[in-house]
Amino acid sequence: MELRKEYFADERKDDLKEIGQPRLRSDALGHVTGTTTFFADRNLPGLLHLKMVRSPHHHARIRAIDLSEAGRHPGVVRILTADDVPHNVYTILTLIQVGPEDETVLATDKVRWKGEAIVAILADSERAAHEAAERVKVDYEVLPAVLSIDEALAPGAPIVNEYHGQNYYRYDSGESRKVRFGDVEAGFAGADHILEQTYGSGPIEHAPTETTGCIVVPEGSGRYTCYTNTQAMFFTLDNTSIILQMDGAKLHMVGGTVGGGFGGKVDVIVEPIAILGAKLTGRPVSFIYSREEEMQISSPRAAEKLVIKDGVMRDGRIVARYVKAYIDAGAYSRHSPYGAQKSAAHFPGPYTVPNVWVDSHCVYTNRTPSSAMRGFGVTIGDFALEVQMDKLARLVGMDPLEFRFVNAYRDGDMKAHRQPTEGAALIECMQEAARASNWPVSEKYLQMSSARREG
Amino acid sequence: MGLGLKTFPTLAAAGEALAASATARYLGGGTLVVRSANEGDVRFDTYVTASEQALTDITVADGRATIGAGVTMARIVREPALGFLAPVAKAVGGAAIRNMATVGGNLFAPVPYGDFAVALLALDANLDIDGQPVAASTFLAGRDTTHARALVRSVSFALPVDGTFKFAKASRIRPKGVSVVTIAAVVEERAGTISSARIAYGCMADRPIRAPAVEMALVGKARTAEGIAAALAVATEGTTPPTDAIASAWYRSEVLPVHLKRLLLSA
Amino acid sequence: MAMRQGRGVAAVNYPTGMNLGGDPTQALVHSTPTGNFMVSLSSVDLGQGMKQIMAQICAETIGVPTDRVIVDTADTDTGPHCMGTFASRGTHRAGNAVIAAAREARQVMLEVAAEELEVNASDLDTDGAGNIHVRGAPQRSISIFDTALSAHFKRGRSISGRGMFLIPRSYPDAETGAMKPSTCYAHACTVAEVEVDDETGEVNVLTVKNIFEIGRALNPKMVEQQLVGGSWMGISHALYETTEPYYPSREHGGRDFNEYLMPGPGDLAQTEVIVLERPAADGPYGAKGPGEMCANPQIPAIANAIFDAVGVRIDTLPITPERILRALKANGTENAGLVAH
Amino acid sequence: MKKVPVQFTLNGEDKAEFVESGATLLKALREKIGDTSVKAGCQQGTCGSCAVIVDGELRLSCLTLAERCDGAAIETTGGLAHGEVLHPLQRAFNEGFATQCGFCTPGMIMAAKALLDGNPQPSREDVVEAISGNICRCTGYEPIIQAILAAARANSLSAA
Repeated sequence: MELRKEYFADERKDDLKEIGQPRLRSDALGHVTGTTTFFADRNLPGLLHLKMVRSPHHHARIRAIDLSEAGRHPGVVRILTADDVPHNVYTILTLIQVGPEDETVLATDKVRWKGEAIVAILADSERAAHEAAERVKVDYEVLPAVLSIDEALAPGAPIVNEYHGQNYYRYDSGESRKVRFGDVEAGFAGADHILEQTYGSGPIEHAPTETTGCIVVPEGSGRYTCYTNTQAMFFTLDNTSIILQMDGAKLHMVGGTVGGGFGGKVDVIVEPIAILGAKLTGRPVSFIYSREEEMQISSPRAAEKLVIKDGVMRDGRIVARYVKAYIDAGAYSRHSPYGAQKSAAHFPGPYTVPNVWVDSHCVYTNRTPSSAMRGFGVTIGDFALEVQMDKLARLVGMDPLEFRFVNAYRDGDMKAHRQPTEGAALIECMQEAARASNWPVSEKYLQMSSARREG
Repeated sequence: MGLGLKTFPTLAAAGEALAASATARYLGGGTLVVRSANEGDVRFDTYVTASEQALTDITVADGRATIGAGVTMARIVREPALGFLAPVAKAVGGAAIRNMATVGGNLFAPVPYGDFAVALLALDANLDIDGQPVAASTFLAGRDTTHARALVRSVSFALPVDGTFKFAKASRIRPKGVSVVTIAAVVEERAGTISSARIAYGCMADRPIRAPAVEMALVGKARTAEGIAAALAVATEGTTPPTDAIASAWYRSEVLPVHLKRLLLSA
Repeated sequence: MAMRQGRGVAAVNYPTGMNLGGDPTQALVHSTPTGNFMVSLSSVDLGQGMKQIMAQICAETIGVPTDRVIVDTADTDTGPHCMGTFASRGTHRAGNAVIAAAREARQVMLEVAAEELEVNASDLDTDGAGNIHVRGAPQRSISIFDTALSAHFKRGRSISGRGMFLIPRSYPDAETGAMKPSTCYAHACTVAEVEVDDETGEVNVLTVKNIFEIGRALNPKMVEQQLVGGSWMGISHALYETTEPYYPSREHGGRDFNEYLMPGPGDLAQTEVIVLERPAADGPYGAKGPGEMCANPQIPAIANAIFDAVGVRIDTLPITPERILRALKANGTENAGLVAH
Repeated sequence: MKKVPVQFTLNGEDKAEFVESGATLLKALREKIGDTSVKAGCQQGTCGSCAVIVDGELRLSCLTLAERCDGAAIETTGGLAHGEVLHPLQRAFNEGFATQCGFCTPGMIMAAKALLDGNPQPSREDVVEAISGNICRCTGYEPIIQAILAAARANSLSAA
């Protein structure tokens, strides 16, 4: 890695003693000696193993659940159902007033995605839990499923999630988070070229080497210590407190050393049910996702569909940008309404465009609920935007890098969401990229500055 | 109920134990069956294994090689007399898996695994099952039915003439990746033309298969771009490639002739 | 067969912190009797090195070496609230909270030292090596060790501080979308070179040159870790990753690390990382959040490079060999085309 | 559940335990003996986080039955350092910033040790091959490859 100190040198004092120093990581010694304690690195006498029975269907009504055989199976200590969960219908962003509550901790009358949790087996051994899970009998009435954004938004589509009443999240702004800036139709009318393209992506998994999980210990004090690899300690504590209707003072979350997160460990999924198990059995409980659960059950990055329509002038200026973004939330909200909103704020990218229209939709389908991942709300949008930029450059016959210089945002430029640009550095990154890759760029672009416009 | 391990001194005794219990599974290197147990497969409760010496023997004599079913991929890589098979064994898993995965297990490995079995098929290997020779092709055809619970003691094959054995595995990930397509070939040439050819594919059906149309089309031709053209044209004949997480059936069919061409024309 | 080469570029920005703010983090700092400093947090280290960076930030602010700072984090019984580690917020939000707490603790420390040295606290400075001295008169000094002992056992002072950082929540206007999503943005530009096998659609990423502007590299080696790892993940997203290869079909989803594809150690591009620093006005020592942004620009840069190499546009992620081959077989018309009208 | 006695050496120390028949070496090490340097990343044989060295060979403890290790010599990253003196690989991973979350690190170091034990001066290609069964999601592998090469160089210096 190379630090190029000559850029923005006048905005920075480089006289710090600890900051800027390449100190060894204090935690690395534990990592290389295998002594770092991850949540699962503890042995507890009497530990129970929690195994979830999951839906084999994308969408089905549950007619009946028969636990009689599973309950009698040797080694089974308790089976948890929705009836055991005090506040079974929840949503994770309740704490920041994003509703409605739309997801069941354990399914009641319906399952809305293949893999949805129905009952939790607590057993003395993993083997016994697996054996008992095979003996749970669920009677399903399979319902028509909606598996894509287009299917979900088609007229007459089956409703995925009744708590929403329609297959998209309803913002205060309506069916999408909107950004309206300038007059996009006038922009298109005056443009030399118009280019409309559609982009897409499949769901992506965080795939941390350590799977999501927790170990809960009921303490003599009546409290519950939960060793967890959550990315957000109090978020987990507070949501657990709501779901279990348990005073937060009874909960003690211990974590902070996580085997990779990438956004995959911000959903509060394993802790509430494991703590409930510990409460109802009085024994320590371990609920750790198998690798297959991590890959297919834990929330992925959402699949997205983006339609971008741009008006561009012969000289390379983008004069209008219209974006319709669709985030495939799967069956439940989790963090997706937030992600779609973040996506709306991100457009039109790091470029100054006078006329912008954005509609960002959070769409429900009968799929694994998606949620946060590294680059949440932005990664797929950036892919679409930057491929679009390349196409636009070729459309007007410009070099793709020079085309970006023409449109790059600078300090003081008004963004589409009506905040003035501050601290921009896109131009300098591109200047350095041109230098590092021997990409020929006209001198006038190399003289540009993010801090001020020429002339 | 839990799991248990029973170790027997001979394969025959292990076979009796397996025959006596529908919930017993033979344990070779563990890469398939222990994984199943870890993942919650409760259809079996007993591992059965045998410590018979022949399972780990390698004999190379009189132009023939016999490899015990318990021989690991790593042993094959290290065995000087089987140098031509080293690239095949190295194509299986990473370093740790190669120290565990066995020749016998590979014969049972479901698609997209089982690269070594592809080579055995091209080598026209015979399997020792209960002391009876069974052609690899026969075994593979009956792998899910007549031979589903077969215990393989060893595999044996005639050593190919130097330079006639070729192997290629296309995968998405390097150096350790699961197969898109795997091709093994034994191609003999005489006076500039192909005198005999045995071609086997992995991942072009639900188990390793031979490519008889290709073999026929190669005999009598030169091993040149023009010479193999007719064979490439029938490369996918008789194949029913799977679609899985690695590649679609369409993609496998499209790239098979490309990889076959590259393999056949390689030095 | 032909291996065809191409080059592509992409430039991006990325907001630091939770979208629309409203995401507080607190920190507490106190000294031990012998002048070591404890930072209490509930922020989570996912592997990015939060504990080390908070120690360096606290050390810089107090004026001690980093190895005299201990970070105790992610125990809800002892650490004050943090919204969590996500949205590139850890360093920015928790770092600011630690600075605020450390400043308060430093002030008490200087007051105690001032009483011992019989000077005004405002005339004192730290040397970063464990001592406090009168500014301009380094011989008039007291060690932080002695200062802490004095605070504890003689003067009855708690060398401690409380820090809180909150960017007030912004509520988007329903009609216009006027809002304040973030207070600072990191930037990046990536140039990627690829080689495409036009018979199989396979792509080798030959080089990626990444330029990242991240406000301030608080620990350059740790920044490098994040950026190099992120660049790899960007390549992985571009060409390999999905839980559902045939989306929207739910069939054939990967269940393990053999089926869920990511580049292996034999697939690595020659990777260059260059860092620029334009300090953020509200960043801890100017830092912005680099952790997410660093995995984004490679994706479109590679997509653009593939077009440059073989003339097909793949507008759906991941850009698999199959998608490229299908486009090549359709003579480059799949997805493509510049639909000018 | 039937328990069987198992005896082996772990990092040179004698261990004797009763384990459940059919239990994996991973479970025996972590739950019976308390060596939690061995990580359960997948229990499928696809991530390498549980890699240990058994009688000189790298193995996945998640797919190895404990009772088949009777009499074996087992090495784990947990026993690699001598007091405060780190193994050259541990030093190289630490100083080379080759760990981030640290979860893959013990298995990665075992894979590297198995390589260097048999091939003290590996090429980059040898290193890539040796760690190819070990997944790291944080680093992008390059720092790990560099650390292993650095450890090999340090070994050759100390041997000289």
